[in-house]
Amino acid sequence: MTLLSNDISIERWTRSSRLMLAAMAAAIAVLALAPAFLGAGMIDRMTALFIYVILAAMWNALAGFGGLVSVGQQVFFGLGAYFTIRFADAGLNPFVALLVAAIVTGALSIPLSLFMLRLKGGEFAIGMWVVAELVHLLVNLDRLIQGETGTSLISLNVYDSATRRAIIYWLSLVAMTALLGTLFTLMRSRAGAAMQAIRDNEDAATSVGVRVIATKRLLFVLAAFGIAVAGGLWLAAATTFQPKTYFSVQWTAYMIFMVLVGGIGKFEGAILGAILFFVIETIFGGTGVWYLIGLGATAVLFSLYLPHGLWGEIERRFGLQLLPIGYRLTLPDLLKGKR
Amino acid sequence: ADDTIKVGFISPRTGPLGGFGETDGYVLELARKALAAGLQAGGKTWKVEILDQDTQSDPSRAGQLAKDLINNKGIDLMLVVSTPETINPVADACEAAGVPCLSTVMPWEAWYFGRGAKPGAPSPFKWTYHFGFGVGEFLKTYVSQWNLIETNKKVGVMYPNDADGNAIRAHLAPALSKAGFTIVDPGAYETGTTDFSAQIALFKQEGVEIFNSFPIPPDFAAFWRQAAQQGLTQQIKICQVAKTGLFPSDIESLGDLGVNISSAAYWHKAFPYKSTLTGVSGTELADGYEASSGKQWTQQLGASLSLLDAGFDALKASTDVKSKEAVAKAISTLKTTTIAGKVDFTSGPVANVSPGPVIGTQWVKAPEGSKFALDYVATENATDPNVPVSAKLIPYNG
Amino acid sequence: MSLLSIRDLDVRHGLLQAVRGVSFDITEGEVLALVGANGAGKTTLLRSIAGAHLPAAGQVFLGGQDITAVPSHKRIAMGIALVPEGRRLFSQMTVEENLLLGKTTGRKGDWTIERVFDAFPNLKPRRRAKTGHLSGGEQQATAIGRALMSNPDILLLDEVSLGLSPLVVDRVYTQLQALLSSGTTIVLVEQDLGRAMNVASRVICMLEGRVVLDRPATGVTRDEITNAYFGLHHRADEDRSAS
Amino acid sequence: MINTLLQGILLGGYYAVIACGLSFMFSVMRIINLAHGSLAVAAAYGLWLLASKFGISPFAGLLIILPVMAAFGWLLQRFVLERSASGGALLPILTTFGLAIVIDNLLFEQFGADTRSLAPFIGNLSYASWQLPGHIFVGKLAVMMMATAIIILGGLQFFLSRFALGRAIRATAEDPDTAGLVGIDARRVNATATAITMVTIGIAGAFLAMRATFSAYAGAPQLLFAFETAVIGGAGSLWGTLVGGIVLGLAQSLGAQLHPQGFLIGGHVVFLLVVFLRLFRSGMPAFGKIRAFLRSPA
Amino acid sequence: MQQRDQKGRPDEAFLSAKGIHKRFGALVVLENLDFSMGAGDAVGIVGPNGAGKTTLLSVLAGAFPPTAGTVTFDGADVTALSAADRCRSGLVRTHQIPKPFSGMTTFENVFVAASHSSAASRDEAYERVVDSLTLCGMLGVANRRADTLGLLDRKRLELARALATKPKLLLLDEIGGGLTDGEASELVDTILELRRRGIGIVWIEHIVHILLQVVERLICMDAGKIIANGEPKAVMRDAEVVKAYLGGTPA
Ligand SMILES: Nc1ncnc2c1ncn2[C@@H]1O[C@H](COP(=O)(O)OP(=O)(O)OP(=O)(O)O)[C@@H](O)[C@H]1O
Ligand SMILES: Nc1ncnc2c1ncn2[C@@H]1O[C@H](COP(=O)(O)OP(=O)(O)OP(=O)(O)O)[C@@H](O)[C@H]1O
Ligand SMILES: [Mg+2]
Ligand SMILES: [Mg+2]
Repeated sequence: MTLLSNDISIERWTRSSRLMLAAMAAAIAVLALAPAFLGAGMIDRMTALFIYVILAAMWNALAGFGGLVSVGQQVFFGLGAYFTIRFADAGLNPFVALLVAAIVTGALSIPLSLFMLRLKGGEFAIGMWVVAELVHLLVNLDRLIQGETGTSLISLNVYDSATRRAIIYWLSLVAMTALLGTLFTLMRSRAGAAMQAIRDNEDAATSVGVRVIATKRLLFVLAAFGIAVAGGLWLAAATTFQPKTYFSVQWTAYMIFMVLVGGIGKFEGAILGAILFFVIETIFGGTGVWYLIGLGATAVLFSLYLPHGLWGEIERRFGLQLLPIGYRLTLPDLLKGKR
Repeated sequence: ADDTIKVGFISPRTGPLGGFGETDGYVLELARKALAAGLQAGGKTWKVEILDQDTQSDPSRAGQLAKDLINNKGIDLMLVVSTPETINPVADACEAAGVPCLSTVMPWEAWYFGRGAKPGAPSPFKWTYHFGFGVGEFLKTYVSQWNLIETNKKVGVMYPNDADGNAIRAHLAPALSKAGFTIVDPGAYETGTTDFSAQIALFKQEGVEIFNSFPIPPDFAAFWRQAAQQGLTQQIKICQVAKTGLFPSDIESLGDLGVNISSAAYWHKAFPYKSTLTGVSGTELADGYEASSGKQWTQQLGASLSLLDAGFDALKASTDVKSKEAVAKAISTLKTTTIAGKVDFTSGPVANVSPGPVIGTQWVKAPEGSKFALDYVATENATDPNVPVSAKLIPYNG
Repeated sequence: MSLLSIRDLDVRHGLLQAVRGVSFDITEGEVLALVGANGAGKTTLLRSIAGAHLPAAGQVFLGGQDITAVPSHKRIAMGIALVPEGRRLFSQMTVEENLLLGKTTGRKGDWTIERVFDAFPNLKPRRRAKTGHLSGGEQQATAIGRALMSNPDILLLDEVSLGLSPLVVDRVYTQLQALLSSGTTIVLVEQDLGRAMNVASRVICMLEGRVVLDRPATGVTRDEITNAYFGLHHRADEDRSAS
Repeated sequence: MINTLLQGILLGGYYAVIACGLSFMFSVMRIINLAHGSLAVAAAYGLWLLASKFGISPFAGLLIILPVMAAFGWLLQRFVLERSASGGALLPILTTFGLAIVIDNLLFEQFGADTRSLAPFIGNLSYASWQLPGHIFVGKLAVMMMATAIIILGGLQFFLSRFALGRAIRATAEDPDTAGLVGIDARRVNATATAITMVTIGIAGAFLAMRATFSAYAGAPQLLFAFETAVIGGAGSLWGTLVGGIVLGLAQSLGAQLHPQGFLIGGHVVFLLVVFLRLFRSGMPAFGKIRAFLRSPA
Repeated sequence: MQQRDQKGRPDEAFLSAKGIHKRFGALVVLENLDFSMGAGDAVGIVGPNGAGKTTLLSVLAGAFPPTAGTVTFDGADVTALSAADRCRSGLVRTHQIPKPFSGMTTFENVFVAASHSSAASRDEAYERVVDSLTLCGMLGVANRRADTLGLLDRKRLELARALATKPKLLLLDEIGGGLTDGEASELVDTILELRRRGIGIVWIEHIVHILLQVVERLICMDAGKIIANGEPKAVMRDAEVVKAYLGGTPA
């Protein structure tokens, strides 16, 4: 909290939020040790969970914070995986390839943003989807990929299954922590405030000095990079790259679902949503079609009756804010009355 | 427990590929009946548990399921069937986790090279094995099938840009021209295309009389209707498709255009073999299914059962069913005859692969009074002479 | 007897209560000036009379009939028409189309497009123009015309002169005078006291959602009203009386 | 070459038909309906059911399906879209997205994985054609779709500009709150508009099923084509939709000419090109309107 | 005639716009318009609805480019600069229809402005936010979400946000519209305080008597042209102005 002249002060942290950060740090420390005591199955599932969290957080950053609703984020998921295969095939260690792939994808998203960010609303949402379809088709032209059949990251076969599983798990954990951290710091920075401003009213934001496109680009590129990492990790865990799977709009469907259920525009919401999605999938995933029907129905119901998601509801009910990105002005009593 | 063998069985039961898995319920039922008394292996009787899973036609889900079976259910052997979208992710998961895996029903080239193996180089796969047709079989079948009637030997081909398509284009097309056919290839197309005027124009201009394609059903339907619309079908004497036209529903949805389309079957109820696991014969299997489901038999019945046959033969043959190495070894040396014919891993074109037959067939109008609209008849048997030829090939436009 | 009567009306915007226990009656042919500071609740009150914003408590009676729960589109058929704050025209549609929309409920009466154009001659040449491209004055005229097309018994006018140039304000008020003579009952929200007092037969002043003054226009002085606002400021008044 | 162009244009007729419902809903209720494709497929299944189980010709079947669709549209608006639309522009996207998933999988649950088609039930119409000199074949169904597109779009255009209900719909689209103040029952009007949309979707579904095969999951690609058409044509302007369809159809056919895999690529590339040209030539009022419109949800 | 001799001399022109044209499709809104003012001046703009006042303001502030013409500010040609960059160089506008960041609190609204114009440090930004909130009497609602503010506070917020950007020149669009006399004179006091701080003012307002308390120069626009420009009382008496704008009642 910052104290200003005439003892007006600005608060950014609450006690609960400090506790929360500490708790999260502890949780991550524990998770880091998990491979020591969790079974292979659990480790694989946890890896999936971390990847879901990344996806949710990134889509939430774009739509919830930046007001950029995209139906085409799968393009970065697919590219992350594709470049991983490409670089691995070129002889890079698969895990190095994964990182390089994400960086390349992030870099590609910069020129892409030059065009896409000029689009608004529906145009952007659909435009991104078309871009995803287009990139998918272009990737299919690569002989290595074998069209829709795809190919496999067999260079991973050099690791024995246990080590390989552990490495992927840790990578996912690190990636998730790092991306969430970056996002949080970003949202608490001036840029973060600017992003919310843009979401609320772009013209007004411009006229008070916010460089709109540049600010949006920040989010766009971060999301591209983050989702590309997720794509690479997913590939590492699954080994098989099939363009149809990785460039499927279903990934965006999942992102939307997680964010919507958790609470759009809420940092904690995305995480909560991912965990919920993970649990639902773990429990009902086996029931096939009905599981998917359930997902769809849940999405509909939430959008109708809990549009701010679970976390939004929690915030409203208990005024709880674990990871605040806002500012509170506290006045000395003498000023309070006056207005 | 320790006296139980656990076998995973993954197939697409629902989703766009659901046609392949539609009959698995019945086949698994037969298998479980046969195994009720347990399995004799290494002088011991084992309880057998088959854990069957549905990929919902989703490759990434297929991978997840495989992991789950391996990590949480502790299976001793993985069986997986039908299409690269199902088999490759599962095989990869098994290769990664070191669990023996046996599969069938996809061109083995797409399975082997498609997963990154390099021609000439030693096989990169230690745990995964595949049996069934490949390009070589298609070549034999097509050459014999297409010589059954008089044509100008000009073949218009539509190979999609996927593993099957690329494998076929790379290996089959040249061989066909060696066999005296002129190949007219407009180039790979992307699945999901709904307008083929360009290709159709080319075929008409070249005056092709044979047509050959490896499309997914929707692509073929779109193409074939447009071909009819543009007057191409009138000049086609043989329409030879694979991957689509496997199941009655694909053909029925084409209406009149579907009649007399030729196809190739990796199993037919006329196959003269008995299931090593259940002892049923081809016709018994087909009739049994039609009786219990009221639906027409499909070639998948035999394919899925042959996978179970081969899998359990391997387990029987293995020195120690509980040792993954031993089971993998047993597969790599497996020599048996399933309901779908010979399986022999000792003499494959590449390690981990045992080629199998695929016979020429045709969809014809069913005779009066039969339960179903179409009849699926065997028209040649070059890849497995034991299979009786039941009908003469009819020209498509005849 | 009273044409419209409001009983203990409470209206909320979420947590914030904009109108608190307001009650009053309007009799046929009355011209009521509703004044008060920004945020006093005038717009909210008018909107809830028009049914655009349902109240949290209290009733609205029209000719003795309780219409508290009646939605806005039915109230027009009953003869209540609102000219909303900030015009709210359908900017993608032409002047003529906007006026035609006023006829939706098809109430009997002698207002026709032509008569509106006679009342606001400056609209006639722009009848085919999209209202989005009209100047503020023309927009205001169209908005009033649209309300008139439904032949209302009660016309609610919210800040008709807001953002209009003096010349246009004059024009609008001349038209209003014509209306008054036609005997329509009018509730008028206006910040410019001078103008309000000229046309009104009665003045109600609101403060923070409550009615703090309710008098016949003749029996009240500007100062009483400005006091009621709590915003009295003499320099401002002198300039005003100068103009 | 001429043949290619002709096929491309006729293909455009089909795209125009599947797009016009989307474009109408887009412009009238500001709703980006992601369930559009799935609803069309649902209608297709309805027709298929009538044809295969009760031997009702698809054209007669429409007389049953379209009213059902309309009724469904009414309910959908009343109980789902109305509520979600009140929550801002983002929400309907999410709602309809969920709806699409539900419909697709319910259909799958009902009808399984088999690919279906109405072609067998309309004689040889699906592939019958007139032969023109110079080996040019003009598909009868294609011509029929083009005609339908023109009729539907023209009809809607006329209805919106000439009829009181049409005006009411446009007014409600612009400002439902104020529409109430002029005596329009916004809920009724929107429900009616959705019903109309559903009818067009029903027709789209019929054509989808007549010209090719469909399965429970066939909705998404149709949705994408519809979107491209609507946006190229400038969602909002109905005639634009027809132009959009033709542009898309031509782009795809020409793409296929250039490269066998160029069919879809051609369409997507042209879509993006059009959108960006519009951005940079934004001086043009027509484009300005479209953009203003498309941006309004933001 | 007045036009000529009264125009601010170009050498000391702080803000100047030359030959401004603005078209929306076919509709010509600004026609070959010249405007200039010195540092710290206060200029009022009046004119009939649709005269092009807001459009002129938008062109000056860079909301959209003019169809033709150049804008120079503080000795630099800013025609090509975006609104954001002009704001950072000290040229800021408020909106006729308030545009708050509705999802954020009043404080955050103003903080965005403070931190994205020229604030060096976060604390400096804070100081500036508190200062402009105090000046506009909004401390009391600092933590309220902007979408719960009433019209008056929304207008105040527009002003506060603009102030927080540390402007050299403020472009105000009808911030006095619909205010009561009391509120109006509060507003006047605020603006006069800004003048004392040496901030230049361009103010569009229909309520002339408020305007006259602040500006020393008045411009009257009509149909995209400047029809009168000079000492306020004189402009108010100008026959053309009376005819086009004031109507029967000259000040
Ligand atoms: N984006 C736009 N597209 C088309 N026409 C526009 C646009 N913006 C303004 N106009 C037109 O330009 C003219 C001038 O508008 P402007 O807002 O500058 O007038 P003004 O002087 O501010 O009027 P007021 O005093 O009512 O605010 C008006 O006729 C208006 O309809
Ligand atoms: N849409 C809204 N959401 C939340 N609060 C609102 C809304 N509209 C108005 N209010 C609040 O209700 C109160 C009354 O507003 P209202 O507009 O009725 O006052 P008013 O007298 O019309 O003010 P003005 O003279 O500015 O029009 C104000 O305090 C305002 O903050
Ligand atoms: Mg008001
Ligand atoms: Mg203006």
